[in-house]
Amino acid sequence: MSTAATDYTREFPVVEGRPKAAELDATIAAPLDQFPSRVWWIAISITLSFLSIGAFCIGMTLYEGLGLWGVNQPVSWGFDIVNFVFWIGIGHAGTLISAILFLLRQRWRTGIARFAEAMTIFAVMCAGLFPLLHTGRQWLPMYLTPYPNQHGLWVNFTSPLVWDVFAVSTYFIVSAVFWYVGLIPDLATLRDRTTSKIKKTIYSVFSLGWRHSNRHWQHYERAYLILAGFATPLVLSVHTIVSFDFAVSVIPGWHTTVFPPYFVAGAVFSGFAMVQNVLIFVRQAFNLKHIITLDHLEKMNKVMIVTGSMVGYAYAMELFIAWYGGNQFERFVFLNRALGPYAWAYWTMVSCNVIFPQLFWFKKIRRSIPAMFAIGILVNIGMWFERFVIVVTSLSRDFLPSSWGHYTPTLYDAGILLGSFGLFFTLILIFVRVLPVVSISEVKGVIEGGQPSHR
Amino acid sequence: MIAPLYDTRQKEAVLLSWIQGKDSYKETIYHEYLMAHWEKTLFPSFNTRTEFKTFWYSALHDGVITLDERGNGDYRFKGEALASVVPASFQGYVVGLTQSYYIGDGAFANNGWLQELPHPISKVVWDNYASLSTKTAKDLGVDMNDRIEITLPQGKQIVPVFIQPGQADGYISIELGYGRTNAGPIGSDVGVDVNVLLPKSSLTGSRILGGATVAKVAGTYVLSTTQEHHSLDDTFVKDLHLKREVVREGTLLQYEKDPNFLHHEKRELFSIHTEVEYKGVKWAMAIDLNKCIGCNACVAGCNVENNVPVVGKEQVAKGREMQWIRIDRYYSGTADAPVASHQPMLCQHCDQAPCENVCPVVATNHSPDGLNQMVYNRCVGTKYCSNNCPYKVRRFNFFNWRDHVAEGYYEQEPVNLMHNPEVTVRSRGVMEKCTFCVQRIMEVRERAVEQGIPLKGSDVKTACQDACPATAIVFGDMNDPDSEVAAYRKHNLGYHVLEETNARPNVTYLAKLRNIHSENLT
Amino acid sequence: MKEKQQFSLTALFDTPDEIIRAAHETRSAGYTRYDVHTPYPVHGMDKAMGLRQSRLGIFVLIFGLFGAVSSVLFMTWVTLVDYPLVIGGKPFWSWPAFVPVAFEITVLMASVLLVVTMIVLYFKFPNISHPLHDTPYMKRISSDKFGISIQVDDPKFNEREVREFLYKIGGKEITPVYFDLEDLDHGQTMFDPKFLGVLALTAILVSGATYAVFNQLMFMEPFSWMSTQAKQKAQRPSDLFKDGIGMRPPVEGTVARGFLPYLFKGKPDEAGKNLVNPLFATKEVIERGKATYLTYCSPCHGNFARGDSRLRGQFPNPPTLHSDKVRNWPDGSIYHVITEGQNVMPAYASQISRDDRWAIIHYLRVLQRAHNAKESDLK
Amino acid sequence: MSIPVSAEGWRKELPASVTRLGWILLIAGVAIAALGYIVDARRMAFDNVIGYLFLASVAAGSVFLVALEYIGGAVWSVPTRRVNEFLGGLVLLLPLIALPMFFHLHDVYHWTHEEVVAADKLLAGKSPYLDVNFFVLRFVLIFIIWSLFHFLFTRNSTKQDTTKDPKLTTINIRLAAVFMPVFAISLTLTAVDWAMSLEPHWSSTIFGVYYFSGTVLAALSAATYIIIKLHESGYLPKLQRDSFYSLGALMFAFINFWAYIAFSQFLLIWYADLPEETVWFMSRWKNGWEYVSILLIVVHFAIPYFALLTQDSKMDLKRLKLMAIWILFAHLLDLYWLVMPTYSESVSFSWTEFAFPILLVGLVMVVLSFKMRRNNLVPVGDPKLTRGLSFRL
Repeated sequence: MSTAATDYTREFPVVEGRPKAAELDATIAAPLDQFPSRVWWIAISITLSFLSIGAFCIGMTLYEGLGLWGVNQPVSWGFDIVNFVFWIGIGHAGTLISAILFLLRQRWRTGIARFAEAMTIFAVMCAGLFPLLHTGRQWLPMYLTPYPNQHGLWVNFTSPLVWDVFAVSTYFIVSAVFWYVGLIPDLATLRDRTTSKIKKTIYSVFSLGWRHSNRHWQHYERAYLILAGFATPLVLSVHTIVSFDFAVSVIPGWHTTVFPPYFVAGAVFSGFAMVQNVLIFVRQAFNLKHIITLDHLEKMNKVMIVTGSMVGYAYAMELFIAWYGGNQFERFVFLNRALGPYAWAYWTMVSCNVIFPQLFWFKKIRRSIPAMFAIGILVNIGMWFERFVIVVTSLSRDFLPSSWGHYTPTLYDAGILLGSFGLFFTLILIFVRVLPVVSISEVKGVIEGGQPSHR
Repeated sequence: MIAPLYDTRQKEAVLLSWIQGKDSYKETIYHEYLMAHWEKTLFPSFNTRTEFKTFWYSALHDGVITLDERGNGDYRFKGEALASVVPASFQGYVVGLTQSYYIGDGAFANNGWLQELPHPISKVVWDNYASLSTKTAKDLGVDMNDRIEITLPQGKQIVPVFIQPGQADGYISIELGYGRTNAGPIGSDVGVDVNVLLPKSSLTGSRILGGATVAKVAGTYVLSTTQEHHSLDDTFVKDLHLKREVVREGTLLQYEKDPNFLHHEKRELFSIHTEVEYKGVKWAMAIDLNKCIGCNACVAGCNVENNVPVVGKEQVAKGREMQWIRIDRYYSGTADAPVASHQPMLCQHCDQAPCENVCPVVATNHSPDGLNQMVYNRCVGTKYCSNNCPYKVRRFNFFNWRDHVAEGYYEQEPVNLMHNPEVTVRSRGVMEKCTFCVQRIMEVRERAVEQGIPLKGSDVKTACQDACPATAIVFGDMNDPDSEVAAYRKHNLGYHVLEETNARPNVTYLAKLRNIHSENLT
Repeated sequence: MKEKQQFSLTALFDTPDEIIRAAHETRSAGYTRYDVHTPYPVHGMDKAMGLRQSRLGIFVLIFGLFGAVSSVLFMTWVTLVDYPLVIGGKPFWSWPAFVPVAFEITVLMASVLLVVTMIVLYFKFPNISHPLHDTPYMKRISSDKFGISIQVDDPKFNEREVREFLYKIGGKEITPVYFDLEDLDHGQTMFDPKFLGVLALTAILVSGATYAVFNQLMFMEPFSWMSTQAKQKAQRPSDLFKDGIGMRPPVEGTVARGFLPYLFKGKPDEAGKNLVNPLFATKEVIERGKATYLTYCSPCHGNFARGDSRLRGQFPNPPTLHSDKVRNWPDGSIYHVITEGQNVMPAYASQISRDDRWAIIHYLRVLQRAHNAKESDLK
Repeated sequence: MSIPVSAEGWRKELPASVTRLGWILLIAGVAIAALGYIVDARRMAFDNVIGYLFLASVAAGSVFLVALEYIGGAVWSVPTRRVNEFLGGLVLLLPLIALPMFFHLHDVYHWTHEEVVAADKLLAGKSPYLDVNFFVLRFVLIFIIWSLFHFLFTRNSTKQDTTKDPKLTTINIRLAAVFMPVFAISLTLTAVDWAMSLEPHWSSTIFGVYYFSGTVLAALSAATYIIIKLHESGYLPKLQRDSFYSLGALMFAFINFWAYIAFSQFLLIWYADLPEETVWFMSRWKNGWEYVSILLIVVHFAIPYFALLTQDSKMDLKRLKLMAIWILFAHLLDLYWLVMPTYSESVSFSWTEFAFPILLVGLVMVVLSFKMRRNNLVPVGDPKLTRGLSFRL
């Protein structure tokens, strides 16, 4: 279909070929039934070793103190918050695909929604790790929640960190619920397929007695729609609140009103890059090329140009208003980003986020697996550096020249970052073995002939 | 003044007991000897009608006695005497050896608080170094943190380089008192010993030594400073402290002509929400930049009063020094003739403190008398407050410093006895900062309550204020119209640092007036 | 052999079009107790079955409003009523800052309670067993077939008629589904010893773990609560000093600022001769003297210094202070007695500050004068 | 499903009465505006700014919606795209509306006063941008860009009516891709130039997005109202509930988006409490403006939010029509709230405010009847049309 002039008169099949519903069951459930391949064992041993490096660094941090990291005065936030924002951003793609595209009736989402949602949950788990770790006394996280205590003290509801606690935990819970609700029919299908008694028990319990009854589907679809309706503002609110962490402050380079939409766009941008990168492997490894098609990947690349351009717009707007606003601190911060000691980070960010994604204007690159993979990686690097630039450059040179400092990350910082990737990919590797990576019931509904021809 | 610890004897007492013979030792031996000596020699010359005991106690109480000593009455400057101190000319580089500002000749080398006081100008801690002018450094081909070997007839030593704007060309100054090998857990092996450069004959004579040869040697040695160094000719960062009105200065002439010259561009400050009203006592501080000499006595005083931990050289290099008050030094002008400005910077106890808003656990909030207070036990250490502080005066315990420095030296007996019992000893993971010496405020308040009299702001003296030799720091109740601090706040030269952040600081600075007109320095 | 009872008659269909038509037919034929099973939601099925729109929306509205209102009320109560604190100079009730939390709670309440409602109300959780489970019929549905199941309890149910009807509308593999009566009755009692045992074990484990974590583990290194302090705390003993006293008295022979030692120790005469009251007898000083007198002196000497307090008789009687002796004493002598004590009277130097002692003397002079008022005073 | 694809089957003129009413309103509006300029030129100039921003919203927003359909590959909006194309034609009339303002720049924009700029360090720093010549140049450039894209989109679209060439769709998709960033920048600059620079000391990085949210709402509402009205009058009989639902859902989404942007801007400025920023909100929270601010929240967010919350309400044509008008009014109120506090410190309302709304309604009617006479109401040649007409959720 990529050869001739595009045919606009008919909708593209979401699933390539004409697979039968039963074949879909077999394909999607295949990884669950087989003994893991050697590649899988190699992969998980790599990710587990990353995870254990991270665990070691975390253990040392708990034992010795935050001094092991590179944070200092004035740069009190470093890799910790950079990673937090990065991972939260990664998570956003999942909710966007599963909720917003659902509301927009984009049928192509069905192939990738389940996987993206799982990534959301795992990314939020990785993200949640960092705010817990970055506090000086990691054994007191409950102080950040309003629970009745003998001090009679509550939390500070005007602090963005408290908003974060609410936002991230709500996001995690709602994403998990959304994900689980989506899984119920598939679990029932697995329950009816499996021959193993143990598996059957587990699936039976978690499928909540689902029997594909239309009297249930009716409520189920309604609930799913409403959940999607809630997940959409929720996902916007989460990164908005994360952006508030910076934007409510008075620090030049942090305090700017465009942060909320800009952060959301950036989050979706990096999230799509990550989903695209991982899906390239998943469709290859599990023979899902007809379900997660090249069209899916191309559409994701298109979303990346859009969100990347939004991010570029925000960069431009920040620069313009920094000049236009005439505030000398703002002007200094932006000049300092571009020319100061962290200029390398700034230009990495600009080139990876704004310049390289422009290559996706070319259809060839949009549909070339190696090219899109490379750009996806670059985008993730760029978005990570965006958070680095925001957090570190603004803090390292703020108001008083006397208190300026330089931030140099330590091996512990790097180790924990590595560990978070280890955790993320370990969870993904486990996920692909124990649950269907593609929503069986949803894909069945969009294959050709899946819906009645007359209504 | 402390009583003997463990089984120790005062050295004077030891000497006396040797003189007076066996079994003559008792703890008060020296005390009695001293009193007897004063009664015999000094007391009669005073010719007072009181008895000796009264004289003795009042001398102890005041700390000084005024002796009737008159010089020869000739106070003219004797230029010719210089010749005996400074030789007419020098060959090669000149090395000037000076006593350390803080650890003296090395006697106080084992005092971490002093080792960690930043040098008033260079802001270097925990080290001595060869201070060179920019041109000399260029001539020698060295840069900051390079090492040079200084050779004099009597010895040679390798010293790290520090480029000091304003230093005379060809002159290398180095502090003495460092490089001790056996000074205790803190003071051993700090810096380099430059005593080796002193000629034996000069131990009491001139310490300005000519004829040195200097050569760059391989390797670097990183000096720790509490303030970053910015090139004076980089237009990007040059004179930022003046552009940002952090330090405000004027000339005497300007002030005489127009006393209100600072405030012509009046900035209107208002809040989008209703502001909190403070009735009753409200604490405030004023710092007169004209009086401040940048000596760091306030820093030392604060350290002692508030149990400020010592963090060590490496941690200072990482930017983790813990001092609650710091003296910021800014240069303006050129590298050859820089103008330095000092500014004590401490928590400004802002009325609309940006740090408070963002603390998720309300560990920092405002007291009814206007203090920005820090609740250590509630603090979980998100460090958000520090990020959002425009003045960056908050300090975070990245480690348990007392345990971390010199193998727990500061936690051991009897060193821990020196900590102020009225002030919490902070552990790792909590944020801390200047409290305006709240323990002293509470003490005065208790006394006022006990006596049933109203609390008077001027009765409270903060530790930095106490320590300041120039009385540059004034503290008190700004709501008391007669108080000194209220007068300072209304002063024509008074200003607040970073007013535009609308934080409403309670520390007022008085702009520095330079008398450059008469010296024609511009 | 378990007793089996028929649940329904089921039929399978191949395509979505067929099942839509079949559902429509079933409804038209007047069956009410039937269900359609499809492996995924088939568009238009609700209409074909004549189902009303799901009511979940109303629940969500209620849950959401509950979340919004309760969170705003809670934050209001916290910041206005329970613990008002000045934070960053912002008003106690900073409503714009409440919006994010209120929004999150609204979403959380609405979406989680929505799912709970759906599961409990419509999926009948936790009672999730159903006769259709584990039937070949369900296995086919789970995969790729569509099915209709007409239940036995339908008022129009008649095995033969239904079978024919299903056949007529194109149903294949028409099979009855049975269920065990026993399965239905298999109830569990609350007092099953096994169940109670598990409960007890859980309780012990949970409370033990809670205790161990929160009262033991969390108070060990490296967790720091700053309860041990590397300093000499007030009123605590010290091992360092031989006398074990942590709060050290000033070293003997030293003089603190503002505290000259009392020079007339044991020399009352000299005190009387040399000491002069440094305070003037102003109203404030006398008031202060009165307050201090009533606190420290009156228990023995009586409110009016007549030596007539309640303590009379328990000790050697405290004397009246209106005796000629005391009246004619110079201030310094009285000061000395207060400072050093006399006979059974202890020293008050550590309780009453120096200024207060002098103030007491002024007050005492007033009392003495009042007791021996001259005629001129009456005017 | 068979669709009549003959061009004639879709071209229908509006009744003459509509055209006549349009002209009457247009002339009445012009007359009131002229009178306003005679009586109180300064006030009228401010109203003119509102009028311009409003028209720019509807016009440029419609071009944006056309581009959005192409780039997003949407099918549901194909049958109604022509309405957006017609409304996009209003960009050509923008200079006419802006023209009177250019003679009164001095009354409206503080930064045009040279003596003020000279005395004000901050304004002097901005003078390279806030410069009358540059201002006009930017206006002209933006006008050219918008007109050009409008012209290209509609030309290709109308050409397709006869040629039925799907390649034209491909070309328009590419054009739309180029248009998006151009539109983002040009709309932002319009917002900065015309609205933000009214208070030249104040700035906010989100301002462009804020105006954008209102722009999309205005364009969408105008189109929605016209589409429903045409549908009810039998011009677009084939439309399904699903298409209206999409319009309603989009409207609902952008109502939320507007509220989100507006609240973000407010919260961030309120929280940091920097006088240079808060001054803007404070001048909108005193002397009666606070009531306008509250009204804006209610009118622009609360009421439309609850009115369009449920699924059914988005398909209820009557309600949708009412809400479309309502939101157009809300956008006008929004612009009034943005612009007028600069004119007067205390809230004031005068008959001159009616001039431009009346004028613009007339203008839209006239332009619409003109366009409908010359164009098909449905893009009969669009390859996506069949899918668009059979669009189901």
